[in-house]
Amino acid sequence: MNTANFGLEDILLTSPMIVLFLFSLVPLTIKILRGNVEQVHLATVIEVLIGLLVTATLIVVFGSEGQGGSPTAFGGQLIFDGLTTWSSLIAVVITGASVVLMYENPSTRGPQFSELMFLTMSSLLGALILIASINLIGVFIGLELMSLSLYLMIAMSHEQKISKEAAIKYFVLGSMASAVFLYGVSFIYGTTGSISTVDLMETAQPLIQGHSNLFIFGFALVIIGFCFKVSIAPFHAWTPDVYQGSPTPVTAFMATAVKTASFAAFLRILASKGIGGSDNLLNLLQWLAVITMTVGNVAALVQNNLKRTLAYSSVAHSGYVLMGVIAVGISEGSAYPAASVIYYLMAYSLMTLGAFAVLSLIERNENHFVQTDELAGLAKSHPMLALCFSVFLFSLAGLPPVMGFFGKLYLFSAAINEGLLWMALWGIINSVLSVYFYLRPIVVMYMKEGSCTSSKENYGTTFVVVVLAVLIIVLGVVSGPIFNMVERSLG
Amino acid sequence: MPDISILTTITPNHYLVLSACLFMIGVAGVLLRRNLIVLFMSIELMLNAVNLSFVTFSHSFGKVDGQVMVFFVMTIAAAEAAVGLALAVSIFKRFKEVNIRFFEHLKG
Amino acid sequence: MLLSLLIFLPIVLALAVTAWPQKTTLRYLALAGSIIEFAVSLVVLLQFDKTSPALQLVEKHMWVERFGISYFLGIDGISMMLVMLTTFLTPVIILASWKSIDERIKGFHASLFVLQTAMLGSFLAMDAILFYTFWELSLIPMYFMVGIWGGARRIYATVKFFIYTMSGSVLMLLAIIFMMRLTPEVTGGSISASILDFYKLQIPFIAGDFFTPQTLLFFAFALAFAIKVPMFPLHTWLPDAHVEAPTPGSVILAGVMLKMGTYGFIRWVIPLFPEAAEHFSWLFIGAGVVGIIYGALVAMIQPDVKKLIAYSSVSHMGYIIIGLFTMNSYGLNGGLYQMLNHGISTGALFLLIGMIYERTHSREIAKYGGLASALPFFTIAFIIVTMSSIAVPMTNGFIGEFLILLGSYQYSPWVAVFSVTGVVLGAAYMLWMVKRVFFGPKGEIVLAAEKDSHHALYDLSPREVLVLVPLVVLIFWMGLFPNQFMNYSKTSVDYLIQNKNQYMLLGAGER
Amino acid sequence: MSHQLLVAVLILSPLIGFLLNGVRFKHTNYIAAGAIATTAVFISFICSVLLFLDLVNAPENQRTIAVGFYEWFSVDKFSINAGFVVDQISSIMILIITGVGSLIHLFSIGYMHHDKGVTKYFAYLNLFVFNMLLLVLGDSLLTMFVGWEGVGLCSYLLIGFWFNDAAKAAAGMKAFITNRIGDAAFIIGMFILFFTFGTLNIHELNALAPTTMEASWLGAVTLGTLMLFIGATGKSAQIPLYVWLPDAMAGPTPVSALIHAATMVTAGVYMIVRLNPLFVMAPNTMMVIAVIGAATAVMAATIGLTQYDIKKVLAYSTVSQLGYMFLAVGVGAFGAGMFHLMTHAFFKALMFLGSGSVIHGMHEEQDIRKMGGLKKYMPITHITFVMGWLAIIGTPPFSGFFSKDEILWQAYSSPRGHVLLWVAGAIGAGLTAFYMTRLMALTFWGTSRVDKHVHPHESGSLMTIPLIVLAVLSVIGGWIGIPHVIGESLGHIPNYWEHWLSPLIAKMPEVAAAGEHAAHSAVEEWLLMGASVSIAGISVLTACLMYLKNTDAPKKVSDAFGPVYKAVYNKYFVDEFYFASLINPLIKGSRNLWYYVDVNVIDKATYKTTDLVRGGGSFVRSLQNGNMQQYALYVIAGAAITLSLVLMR
Repeated sequence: MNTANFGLEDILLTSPMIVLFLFSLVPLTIKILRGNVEQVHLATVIEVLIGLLVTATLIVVFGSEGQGGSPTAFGGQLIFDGLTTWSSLIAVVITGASVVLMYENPSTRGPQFSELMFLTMSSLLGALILIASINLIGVFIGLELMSLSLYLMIAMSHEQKISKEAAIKYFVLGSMASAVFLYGVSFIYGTTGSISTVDLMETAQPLIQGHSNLFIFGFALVIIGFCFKVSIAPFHAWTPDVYQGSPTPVTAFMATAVKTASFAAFLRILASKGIGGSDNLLNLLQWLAVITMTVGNVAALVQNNLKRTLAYSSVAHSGYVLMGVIAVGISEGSAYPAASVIYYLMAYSLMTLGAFAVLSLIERNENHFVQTDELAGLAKSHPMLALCFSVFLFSLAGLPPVMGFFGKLYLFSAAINEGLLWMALWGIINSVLSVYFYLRPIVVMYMKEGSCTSSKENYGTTFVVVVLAVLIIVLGVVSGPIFNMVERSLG
Repeated sequence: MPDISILTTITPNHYLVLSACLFMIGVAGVLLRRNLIVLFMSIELMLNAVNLSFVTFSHSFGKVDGQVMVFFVMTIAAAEAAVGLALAVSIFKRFKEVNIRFFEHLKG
Repeated sequence: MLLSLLIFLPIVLALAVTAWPQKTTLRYLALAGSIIEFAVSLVVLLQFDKTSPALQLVEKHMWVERFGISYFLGIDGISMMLVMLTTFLTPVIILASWKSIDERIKGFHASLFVLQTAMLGSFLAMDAILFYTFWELSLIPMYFMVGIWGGARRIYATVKFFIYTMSGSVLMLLAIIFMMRLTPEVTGGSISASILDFYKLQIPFIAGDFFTPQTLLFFAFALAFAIKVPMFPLHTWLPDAHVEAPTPGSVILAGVMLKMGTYGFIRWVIPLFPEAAEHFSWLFIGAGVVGIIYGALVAMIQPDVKKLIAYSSVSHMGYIIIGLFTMNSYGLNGGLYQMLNHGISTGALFLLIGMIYERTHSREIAKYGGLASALPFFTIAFIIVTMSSIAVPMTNGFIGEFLILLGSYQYSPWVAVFSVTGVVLGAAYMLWMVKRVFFGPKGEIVLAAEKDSHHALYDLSPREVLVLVPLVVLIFWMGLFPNQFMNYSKTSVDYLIQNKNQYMLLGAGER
Repeated sequence: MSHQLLVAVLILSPLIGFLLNGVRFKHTNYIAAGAIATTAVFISFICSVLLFLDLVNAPENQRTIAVGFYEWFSVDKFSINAGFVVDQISSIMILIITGVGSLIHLFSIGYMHHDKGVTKYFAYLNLFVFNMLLLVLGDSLLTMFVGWEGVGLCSYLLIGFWFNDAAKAAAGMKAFITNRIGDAAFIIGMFILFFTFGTLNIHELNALAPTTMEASWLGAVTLGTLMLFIGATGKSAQIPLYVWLPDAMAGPTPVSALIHAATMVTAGVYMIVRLNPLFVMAPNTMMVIAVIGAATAVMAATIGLTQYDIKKVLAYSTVSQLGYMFLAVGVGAFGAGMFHLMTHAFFKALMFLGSGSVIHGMHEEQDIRKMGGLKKYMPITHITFVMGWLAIIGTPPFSGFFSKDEILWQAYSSPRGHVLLWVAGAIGAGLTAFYMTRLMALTFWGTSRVDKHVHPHESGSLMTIPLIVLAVLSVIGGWIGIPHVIGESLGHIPNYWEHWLSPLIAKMPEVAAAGEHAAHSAVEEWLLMGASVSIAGISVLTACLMYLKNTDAPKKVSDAFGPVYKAVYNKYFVDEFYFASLINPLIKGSRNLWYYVDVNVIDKATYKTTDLVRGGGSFVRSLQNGNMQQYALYVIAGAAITLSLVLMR
């Protein structure tokens, strides 16, 4: 918090956010100028996509190459390092795909589409701020911007009953978690006199080693706040309900872009030097990760609602990612485990989004909740769709040679590298558990007779599904260069 | 004679304890009350507890940045309240009900 | 490039059959393709130098540089014959499925070809991750094959198959990752997943302490392979999978997929953890012996022909396990040979059962009887294959079983004494089944077929003869001139045994 | 012709016959099938004769023709050639196999002409000859084992030839599986020898045989030979594995003649004779062999007394005679064993074919209670059968006399012999004479009990010619091995047989030590000879009295011995015992095994694990009850636990 002395460089660095903000106003503005009359949805979507494209381009152009330190903007409020670049990129790309889903899903298209688009983009903006912030209050602002937009996005569903319930649950619990988080921040401030994570890195070590209870208390609360956001058990209870109640494209967005952003910020906090000194904290996190994987997988095992299954699967994957995050923490922020976390997030986002996209295609109307058994016959009526869905599911289950496998490979190998063999073992056992429920939709699709169909006109979503499937295979097979790029930019 | 300075002199610790109490009251409210509006109020209470704590620390450090944070928090709390109330209104309009026990359809 | 061609030609074929517009000619395309694939493998066979134990036709390209994962293929005596077996069985299977698979034929052939790629890949991959990739990839098409074209309880069977196999292999993945982490010690700093670097590791073995790296890694690998083999008591997925699988699925499962497990033992477990393998050989040999006897006894009382054969597989695979873990020249050579034998004879048995199932839609032994008078040619084929399966001399089965028993005698006479009971029990369950199915008065099914002209029992069609003749020829060829086949593997196996404790597979032209 | 070619033709000729008939197995032209098959075996016979003559003409110490074709398989130190050896012992065997085989093939043409599967039948028969030749010619135990199993297979196929009859198919299966038990032991025996001597080549093994006797029961040679002998008990139907042979009579009668009398069942004896230098050094094994042989001889003979099926009587007779052969080799009289093998091949093949002729003439009737007085319908069959009868009961100078007497004498006089063995042998001889006479009396002599609808007739010349040839052989076959005592008294007739075999027969160390002439005198030999002949004579007379004159007597005797008779009649309930003690428990046990291990333990463990996981899932679901305050409670409780754990040092 030195003198507010910023110039063009700051503007350039933050240009993705600024541009995104400006673009987010476009659909709303047009709607207002048209006298509160919705314009053609396609036009809105195209505007949004252009905005996202520009944002993505700017992220790439002004993003960090990783060499020679990471630039910060606005007096050290926002940092633009490899982590920011990659996580932002994933979030933006995922949002683009989610927007296409929203355009075609029955529960999201309709008279309030422009508003939805605005909210989506603000949420993304929040995510970008969350990712880039190295100031806890910045993190909080990003988090809230992201979450508040989401609450509304959920509540705006055309499905009237359970989406409202989901929104209210998410809102109450989310706000409470924000308060907890903030309470933690206040204690960190109280013990270190600063809320910058850069300062935190410097000051944390002596405090933790000196067993400063207040600091640890605050720090733990901050971590709990994050755990809530990324749905780590036992703070995950909202996840299945909210994911199920939200319109599928919004769920997809929530489960991928939002989670990626939250994890990126989580990573930044935990990567602080000196966390490694706190055995208690890291041990506890390990347990949380293991519990999360297990809870997510066993609960998914007994689900029949496809969306809920995927929600629990998302919980389980949080556990895997947390394992990587812990590895980052132990290694005190070295690039390799961080890169494996990023790669895993990338893989996870693509395959989860893909799965939700398929789900979105199958939903007939906003009140239709797809049960796994309903998929019967999909392989006959839509072989390509079934094949792509299988790719997503196999990838989620971690079968080679697709992204999910390499993600797990890198993640586990990072964990083993940091001596977390037992966690890797748990992860492995869990991935066997998960195979069972990931296989179930495939069983139903291919091996049971039925008449499942999808609406044919959803070209955009279909396109997204196919592209994602191809990406998952290609980025899996050529995962080496990708991983190298990520690691280089982080190191 | 017992030392009653603890009762007579108000130190930052007192504020912190008060803040913790407020926070816990907020938590208790969230956990126990059924009315949505009361729930919102409890959350606001928690945020205000945070604010109190920020101010206390800020004061004891003799810096203003903590107090600046309070402004941020207040702003966001306001936004949150707005969103929350909007949700509550829309729900009430549809269901004529703000008891949260009404919302238990999503489970399992 | 030859090995890459060998591996990826089936994938190309899979895409080709998927894209092929005409359903009627699709089978011809698939058949032609698989025969070309077989020809390619023959070229590999011709180029293979059987006098050298070195890795041949090596291809190595970096794949994931950061982790030292490479696209590393090579072939040596241990894998040569298994590759041939795979490419040989595929056209046979395509021909055999000509009539029996009549829905989703595109998907079927595509799965078959993907499966072929995966199996060949597992035999040829010399990089741990690449191997694991192919290994797991092989599950997927098999999963579909059983699940889509299988019998009544196919879903239960296929899920059981998948979960069982997967649970074993994930531990192997963990072990692979762990070993990769150790490789910088031997490569001079960079991490590597190449099997050659794994061989160099020579993780020290500490007897008596279970929780030591070699022992744990050994069990992690061994469990994966033992489930795949399957070794008693991890075998229960096999009967279910076999019974529910369609004929081609059973053939490929028994013929090649089970061999992936035993191959894994030879390629990975024994050379990587020689001391642990030796130290715990009693465990595996014991399981093998129990497997032989248990499999045979349980096979004897099965009411379903296919299940009987499936349990006989458990018994036969017990022999192979024993052969491998005697870790002497006889046992290993015999085990390797028995892999081929089992692939051919059990494969042929499943084909035959599939043929009879096509005619009668029943596999219940009690309903048969007197089939020999209705289907003489079929009976002859069946009896020939039975003889191979129960290891009558001059058929292939004898050579393998004899060598394994010889090796087991060298390991310990008692092992030989116990496992030789399998020779008797094997004859008992097979001949009893043959008696009940083919001999005796005409059973329910034959009588029904005689009354109903629509479901008349007809003897082998020319196509079926074409399916069976190569197998029968091989049965005798391999039984009468085993040296012609064994010479391909002998050098490599002997080299492995002699250098067991510091095994270094030399890569000819290694880059 | 080079020996290699000759041996190749010898072996391959039946194989080619098999293939020629095999590919056209559905044809019913019995002439063509029979011609192909018989020619094939006859070509082999000619080759055998040529080889034999070559051997005879060769100098005495070079009477071995070894030919190798290719290396069959080799691993490490283990290497087996497809190599064959024709020497003094195997040349005799190939002559018997191809010679008697040709005759039986010829007979079969007539016997099987009405059968639809005649081509298949001849194919199997040729295949059998091929395998039998492999067995006797193989130069190593493993090549011998190939034939050994091969003949078992053919036996299986031929016993179950009429497979539509479940009992016949079962008999084939029983034969194969029982044989397999022996084969398993044979394999172990091979291993023991291989790891002791490093080779399985018979000549090398014999050369490597230890020079001192092995006293221990657990010595390698003793164990190895014992295991091989167990193999032999399977193939040669000795206690305890003899049970398959009587059932094997389910096959066509010529098959019984060829396989179950003349050739295959003697393979065990042949094997022991081949390896005699090894067996000699294992006195314990020898003792076991002799005892088992004697016991089998007596026991089978007692069962033979009571049977009514003409083939069953002959079958038990075969078991009994095989017992004699084992008795012979057990006491070290390898030459005598081989001699009896040959003469038995002649007269037992003759009797089986004769019984075949009877069965044929009686339209598939096998029960001798429904025969009687057949001699007037079937004169040639009768005459030839009488020759066989005389031979088997040991009437001088029929062939059986010489061989059996040699065995009895050796059982008594050999250093490994014992007077009890002689007694057993003599009892067996008496029983043999009795039941064979009974068979003759009930079948050919006495009054006819033939069913009115059956019109017995003499068989055609295709069947009678082999009978006549075999009858002649049964008469004169013994003259090449006349014992010294008789030979001396008849004017220095040498014992050609002993002389021929002697280079390959190892001397027992005791004999070698005691010098050429043992302590036994010629008087003793004459006495014993007289004793055995008189025992046989008395038995014949008794039998004649009982079955021709006083036809009530058999009934009275059997009533008098009630339970004993019943036990004997039911073959001592051995089959029942095997079923009750072994086979049924095995099947039942397997069922339980499957049920308890696979279904109830392994699978159940899997299910329980899944249930556990599912239970966990249901538990998690029950926590997820939809009440957001509860969720908030989880968060707070989680936070509380987290904080307390983190803050705890």
